[in-house]
Amino acid sequence: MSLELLMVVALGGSLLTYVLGRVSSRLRNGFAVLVSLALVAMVASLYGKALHVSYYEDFLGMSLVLRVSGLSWLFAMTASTLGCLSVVFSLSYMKGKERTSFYYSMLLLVNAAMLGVVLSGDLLSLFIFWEIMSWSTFLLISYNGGPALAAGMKYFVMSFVGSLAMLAGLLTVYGSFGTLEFGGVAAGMLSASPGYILAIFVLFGVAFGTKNAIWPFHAWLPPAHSEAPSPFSAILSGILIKMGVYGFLLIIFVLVGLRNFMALGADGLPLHTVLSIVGAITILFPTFMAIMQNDAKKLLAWSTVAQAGYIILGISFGTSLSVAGGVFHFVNHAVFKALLFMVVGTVEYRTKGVRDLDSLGGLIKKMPLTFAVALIGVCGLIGVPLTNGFVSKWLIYKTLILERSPFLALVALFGTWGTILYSYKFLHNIFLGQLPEKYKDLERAPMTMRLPMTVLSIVVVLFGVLPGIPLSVINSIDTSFGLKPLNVTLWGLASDTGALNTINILAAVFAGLLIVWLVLKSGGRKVSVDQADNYAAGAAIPKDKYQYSVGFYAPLTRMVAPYLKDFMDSFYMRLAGWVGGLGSGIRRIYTGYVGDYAMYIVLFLAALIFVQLTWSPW
Amino acid sequence: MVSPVLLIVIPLGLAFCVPLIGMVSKRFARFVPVVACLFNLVVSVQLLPAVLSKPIVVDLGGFGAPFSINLFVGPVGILFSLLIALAGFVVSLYALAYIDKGPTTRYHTLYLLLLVGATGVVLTGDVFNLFVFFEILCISSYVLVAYRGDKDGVESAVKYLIQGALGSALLLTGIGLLYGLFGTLNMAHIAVQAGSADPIPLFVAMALIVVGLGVEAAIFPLNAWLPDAHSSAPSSISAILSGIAIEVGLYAVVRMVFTVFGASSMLSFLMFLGVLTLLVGELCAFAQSNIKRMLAYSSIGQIGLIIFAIAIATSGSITGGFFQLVSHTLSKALLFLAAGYMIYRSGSMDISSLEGMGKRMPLTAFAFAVGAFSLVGLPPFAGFPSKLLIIRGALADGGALLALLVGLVLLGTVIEGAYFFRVIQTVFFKKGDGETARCEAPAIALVSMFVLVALIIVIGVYPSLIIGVLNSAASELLVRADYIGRVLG
Amino acid sequence: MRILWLVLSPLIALAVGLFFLGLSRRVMARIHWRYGPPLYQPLIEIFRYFTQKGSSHGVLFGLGIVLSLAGSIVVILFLPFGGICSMSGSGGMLVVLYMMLLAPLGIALSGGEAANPNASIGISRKLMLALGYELPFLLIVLAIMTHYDTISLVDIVSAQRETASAFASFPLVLSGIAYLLILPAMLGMRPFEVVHAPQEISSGPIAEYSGPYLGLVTIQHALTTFIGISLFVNLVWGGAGNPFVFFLKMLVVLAFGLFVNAAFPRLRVEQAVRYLWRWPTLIAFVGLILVVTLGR
Amino acid sequence: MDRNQLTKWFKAPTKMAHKYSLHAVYFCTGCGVIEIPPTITARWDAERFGVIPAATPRHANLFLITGYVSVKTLRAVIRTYEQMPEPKFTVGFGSCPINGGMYWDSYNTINQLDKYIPIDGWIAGCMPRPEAIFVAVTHLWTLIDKDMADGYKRYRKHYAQYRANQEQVLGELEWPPLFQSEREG
Repeated sequence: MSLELLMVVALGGSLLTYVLGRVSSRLRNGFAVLVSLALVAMVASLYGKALHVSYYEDFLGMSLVLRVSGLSWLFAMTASTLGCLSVVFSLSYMKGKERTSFYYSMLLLVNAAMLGVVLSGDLLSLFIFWEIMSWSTFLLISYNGGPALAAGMKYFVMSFVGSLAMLAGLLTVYGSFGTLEFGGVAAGMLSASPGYILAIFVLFGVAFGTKNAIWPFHAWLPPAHSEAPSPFSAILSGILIKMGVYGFLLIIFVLVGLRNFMALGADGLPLHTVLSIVGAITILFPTFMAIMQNDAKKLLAWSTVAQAGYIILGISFGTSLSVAGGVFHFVNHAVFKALLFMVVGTVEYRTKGVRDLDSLGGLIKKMPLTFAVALIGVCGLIGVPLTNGFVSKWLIYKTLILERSPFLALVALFGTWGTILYSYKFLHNIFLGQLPEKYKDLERAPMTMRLPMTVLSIVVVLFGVLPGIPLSVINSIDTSFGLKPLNVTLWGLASDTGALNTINILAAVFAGLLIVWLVLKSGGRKVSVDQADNYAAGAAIPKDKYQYSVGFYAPLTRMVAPYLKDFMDSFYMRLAGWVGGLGSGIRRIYTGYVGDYAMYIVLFLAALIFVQLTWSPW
Repeated sequence: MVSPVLLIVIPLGLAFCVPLIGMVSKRFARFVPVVACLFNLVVSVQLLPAVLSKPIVVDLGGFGAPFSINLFVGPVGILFSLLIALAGFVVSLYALAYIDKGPTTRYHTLYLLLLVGATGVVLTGDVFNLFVFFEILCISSYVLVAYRGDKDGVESAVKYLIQGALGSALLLTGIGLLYGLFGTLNMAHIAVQAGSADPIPLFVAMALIVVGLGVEAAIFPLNAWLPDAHSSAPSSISAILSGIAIEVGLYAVVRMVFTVFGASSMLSFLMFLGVLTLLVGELCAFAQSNIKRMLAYSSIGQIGLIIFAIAIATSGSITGGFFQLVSHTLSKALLFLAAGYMIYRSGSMDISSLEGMGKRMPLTAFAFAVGAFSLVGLPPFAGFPSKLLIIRGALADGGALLALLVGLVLLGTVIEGAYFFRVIQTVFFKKGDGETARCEAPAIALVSMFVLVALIIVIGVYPSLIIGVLNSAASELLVRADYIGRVLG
Repeated sequence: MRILWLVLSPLIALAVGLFFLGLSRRVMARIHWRYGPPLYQPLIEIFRYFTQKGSSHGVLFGLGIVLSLAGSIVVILFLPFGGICSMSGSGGMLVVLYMMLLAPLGIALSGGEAANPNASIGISRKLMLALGYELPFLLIVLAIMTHYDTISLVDIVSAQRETASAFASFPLVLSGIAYLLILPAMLGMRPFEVVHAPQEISSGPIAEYSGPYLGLVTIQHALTTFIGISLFVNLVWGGAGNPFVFFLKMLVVLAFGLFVNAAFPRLRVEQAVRYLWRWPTLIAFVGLILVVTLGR
Repeated sequence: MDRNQLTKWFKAPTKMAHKYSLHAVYFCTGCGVIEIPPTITARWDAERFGVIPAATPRHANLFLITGYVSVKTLRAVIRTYEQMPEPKFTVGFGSCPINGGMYWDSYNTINQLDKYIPIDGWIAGCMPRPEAIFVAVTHLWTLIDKDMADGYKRYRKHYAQYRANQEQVLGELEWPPLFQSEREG
């Protein structure tokens, strides 16, 4: 399977989808699903291969290369799978919306660009695909209009700043080493000075950090994720922002090299420590922000930021355990967060666009399967044992404790408790509690929505019970980075200080469940009662007024909110305001009086001559 | 081989034929510019290989240089004449549909004259000849700006006229000074003697000429005419003004500074001026709510970028500058053309009135988006390789000052991205409550736009198509002795 | 032998937990100058609940309790009980921390399904309170894990038994004190009884439980009490060599909790969280810093 | 616990469990509220007998209606009663629930509570003293032993009649009938 063919299928599929959409929407839908499935199959067939193809010999003197390695395979697989599921999910979600051909074609383009990013073998093609990914993402975020416009704008500007920083970085690298291929750059970096490496790292770090929405660059993410169409939010949160993680892995382990990276600032404040502190802030602050949210998608968006913090925390330690944890958490987050966004999408689809946590409730009665997968997703997000999130978080915590960073471990563990708070709010306010009258006749989710969600929830449980499957892939990535391989078993990890064995947990939990279930079954008769048959001090409860969801964590909000200011966001907004103000200020130069204009010309000339006559600088 | 003189003579002749043909049939007269531009395009393409291997010098009147007026068709000249012919051709196609009211014959005459002037400026090797062609260019553009005859148009045309005239006066004074100093008007001949001249009068002459040309080249702070003129001209003329006229002015400045005066000490000043122009242009554009003014200010910014790139004066950066020039011409012409019909349909130049145009005129809106993407420098459009080259050229030096300037340039790019994407959002995604009926631009206008779209994408994906021309253009500018040697023999 | 303990330890925990429930009612009665119910009163009640007809609010209503109780049982398997630990070496303290989530989560899911606002209010308070005590608790646990350099609970206990219990060793004594300060919150006793608050929100999360469901919830309460106290004994009081000593230590801890319970009125949830994030957190924080700095 | 008790535990554990864990819902309509606190606190300490107040009817098996029952509170009384899990026992406390007492001719008090919900025992008096509650509890024990505290069974059996009586006073009820759609099992 050649990489060029893969990219041609990916990019051409996107284009052809649009063309077919002009012909027939049915044909287009089928084709889109087909293309995305084909991509999954093609990427899957690349497993374990190491290819290296130069597909464009001379782009302004630089050659563009595609390659596949263990790391890029994992990212490509995740991207193509999520892309495929998201396309399938869109089939019903986008039904009846306008400009669907555009939507599908952009969705596939984003997918293709992500594949391009992870399969790039040199920094320039990485950048090209990165930019294509950025603008196509922008178009999809803005797709809904209204508040999505501001969100899209914020995304674009921030991501553009990032990618321009990356451009500057990669051209500096080109200037010094004369090549942009990973191998060549890595070879050059071996002998580079620490200051140089730091500068390059910062330039690239801004790009990757912005995409990954780690703390000081997180401001674009919450509005963008909440305003994008839900199937795309799934991709956005699941895989697209993880391109930043890919970038960090790439620069730390492939380009700069772990030893160089760990040595940066080792005498003062080590860079990896800075990165882990940034990761910790990224966990803590957004977690509390998520607790405060009343919009389901915004809540998930903030949660995405917080989870990105775990991944960065894992990567920044650079041990085999922590990197495995970080990478595994990326995979897991992609799975369960995509699942949760799809859940919101389903709810939105059935309730005609309602995602306000204050006005939903009780949907478990109408959409039991959606609730079940949401529960599994939330369990994964929290990291309940036997779901995938547990294993990856366990790896990260264990690293933190073994590396004697109890304060970071504290943040990580405490963040998990925050996660419980907002996840429960998410579940409760949508699915539990009283079903409002207006949703009495809600239908359950359509087949094309249930299918991808079910697949994802199965993956959540599968990776939680048999973490050995993904961990063996991740272990090979670890070894390719030159890290010590982990002792992976199918059921977890065998190691000296505190091993992990999911089979024991599984058996124990199942036995416990079974016993309790039997006890419950044996104990007396039970009647099912209506939700209105509720103790309300003897009163028959009023319909629609007996749901406790508004201000679910009001006391905590009252306590924490005064200290919880997203000052980075307000800083960016103020900055944008300043630029606008500066623009209007400068515009006053053009007064509209032609006399002034003539004066400018003459004055400029006079100044030139005066300066030359006085100081003769030229 | 065809003579490069034809590039000027044929369109000039045709320009004066237009009124004659117009007497017979106005419909027929419309096609004259198309034919003329097509002719120029063909001739330029034919000349291209020969020019690349060896620049062509044509002495008029049979005397050798420096005594005759000569044309110097080097890589730079052929690049510009190709661009002018191409943009002229596309815009004249567009004008077939767009210019349907008013004194159309006069429009076409003036339009051709403008192109003749532009071609003349870029091909001539004589300073005074340059001035003459420059005046042809300027005067026809003054008139064309006022083509609509409305208050706005006339007012800005008059402003443009006053500033342009001032610039021309300065230019002429400068040329006079040069003649006084050297007793010759041949560029190469002046260049030979420039090194040994008295520095102060030489500088004054240079300052006069650069400022005079700088008015047309829209260098900050000499560019005050531009937003008015570009925004109140008919869109086809705006496209030509933005895509061709100011580039030609820029060419003249660059030619003077690099070849004639060899003033390498001025370059760092020009670099700063370029960045300043860029930032001012982008910031003003950011604060605009009128789409054509926004595009006009964006042209200022782009000119600043090109000046910055060329003033770095390394082969890579000049190549980048020329590349940017090409991509700017294509993209900005496309933007004005697309915006022209969107404005025509919505009846207002306000950005907010373009709501829902993505649905009403999908193809035009698509063309607009391609232009904007390219101008912002996103792959895979033509603006990307050019920006890449510029920044690569600037960073290759490795100086901290240049790195800082690159930072400012990138900042300008971010601002540019912000306002272009705001328009794209308005066009495609803002839910307008007005009309929703389809009202696509006429087929011929669409053809012209899509020629540009295709060029932008092809150049963006295969930059090597034009990189050869650009490289030799860069070396023409850098190697001054070569130019002198070619002309003086 | 291990299988036997696997079966036995939840039963022992249940017996001990129920005994503690009865005892605490009795002790509270005596503090109130009352005679009080018999010690086996909780047993009678649980039996009665199981004979009553429960009303279910949906599948999750039952499933949540089952999940919660199963979680508690699994945690008990992971906790050493005076030298007995059925499941050591399957992930250590981190798994315990995580499995302890299941109990409140299960109750929360099931209570949410009950669609009673009182239940929802109670759950929201429970989660906020948990966020409150979890911060000092994590500080304490991390201090202990860092000090003994292991994440295995069995190792922590044996390390304490080899040297001295955390209470008696210098930097960890601060963690011990902090743990003592948050213990009532973890056990859900007054002044941190805001979750159930029978007079205010009709016993909160469990407002809608009846019959067997209520029975399971009571068992769950017993097990939670057991877990909370035994975790304390294991983490900072050095566990014990045999179950009997362990039981005695637990009794002492319970008595402490009961006295606090009898002496204080109920705090509002903000007040509780504010308290928990102030003194216990500060002490635990200082403890952790000392452990980290002195440990090197 | 004497030997007699122990055999009873073996013979009828369910009954014994119900007897010794009477968790009570107090429905204090107006009077009677004063008598409850001494009953459950140090003075009389009802917890000795396993009688404690329950927070919600879902937890309870004893329903204590103290004082007069106005039409408005009747609605709540019925609602509460229906929400208690079976088996459940009711005790009317004071003379008003029995026959209206001093409010017998009031326009908005009901005279006979057992027309609307089944009552297993009465405590007469206006107001009875707390000791009377203990007397009632011991009587209830006897009734439970003899299977005579079967109010909940009567309610099920004659539900149509009870419902009719309720609707006669209260008009249309907001909640659906308790026993129509119920599946036994």
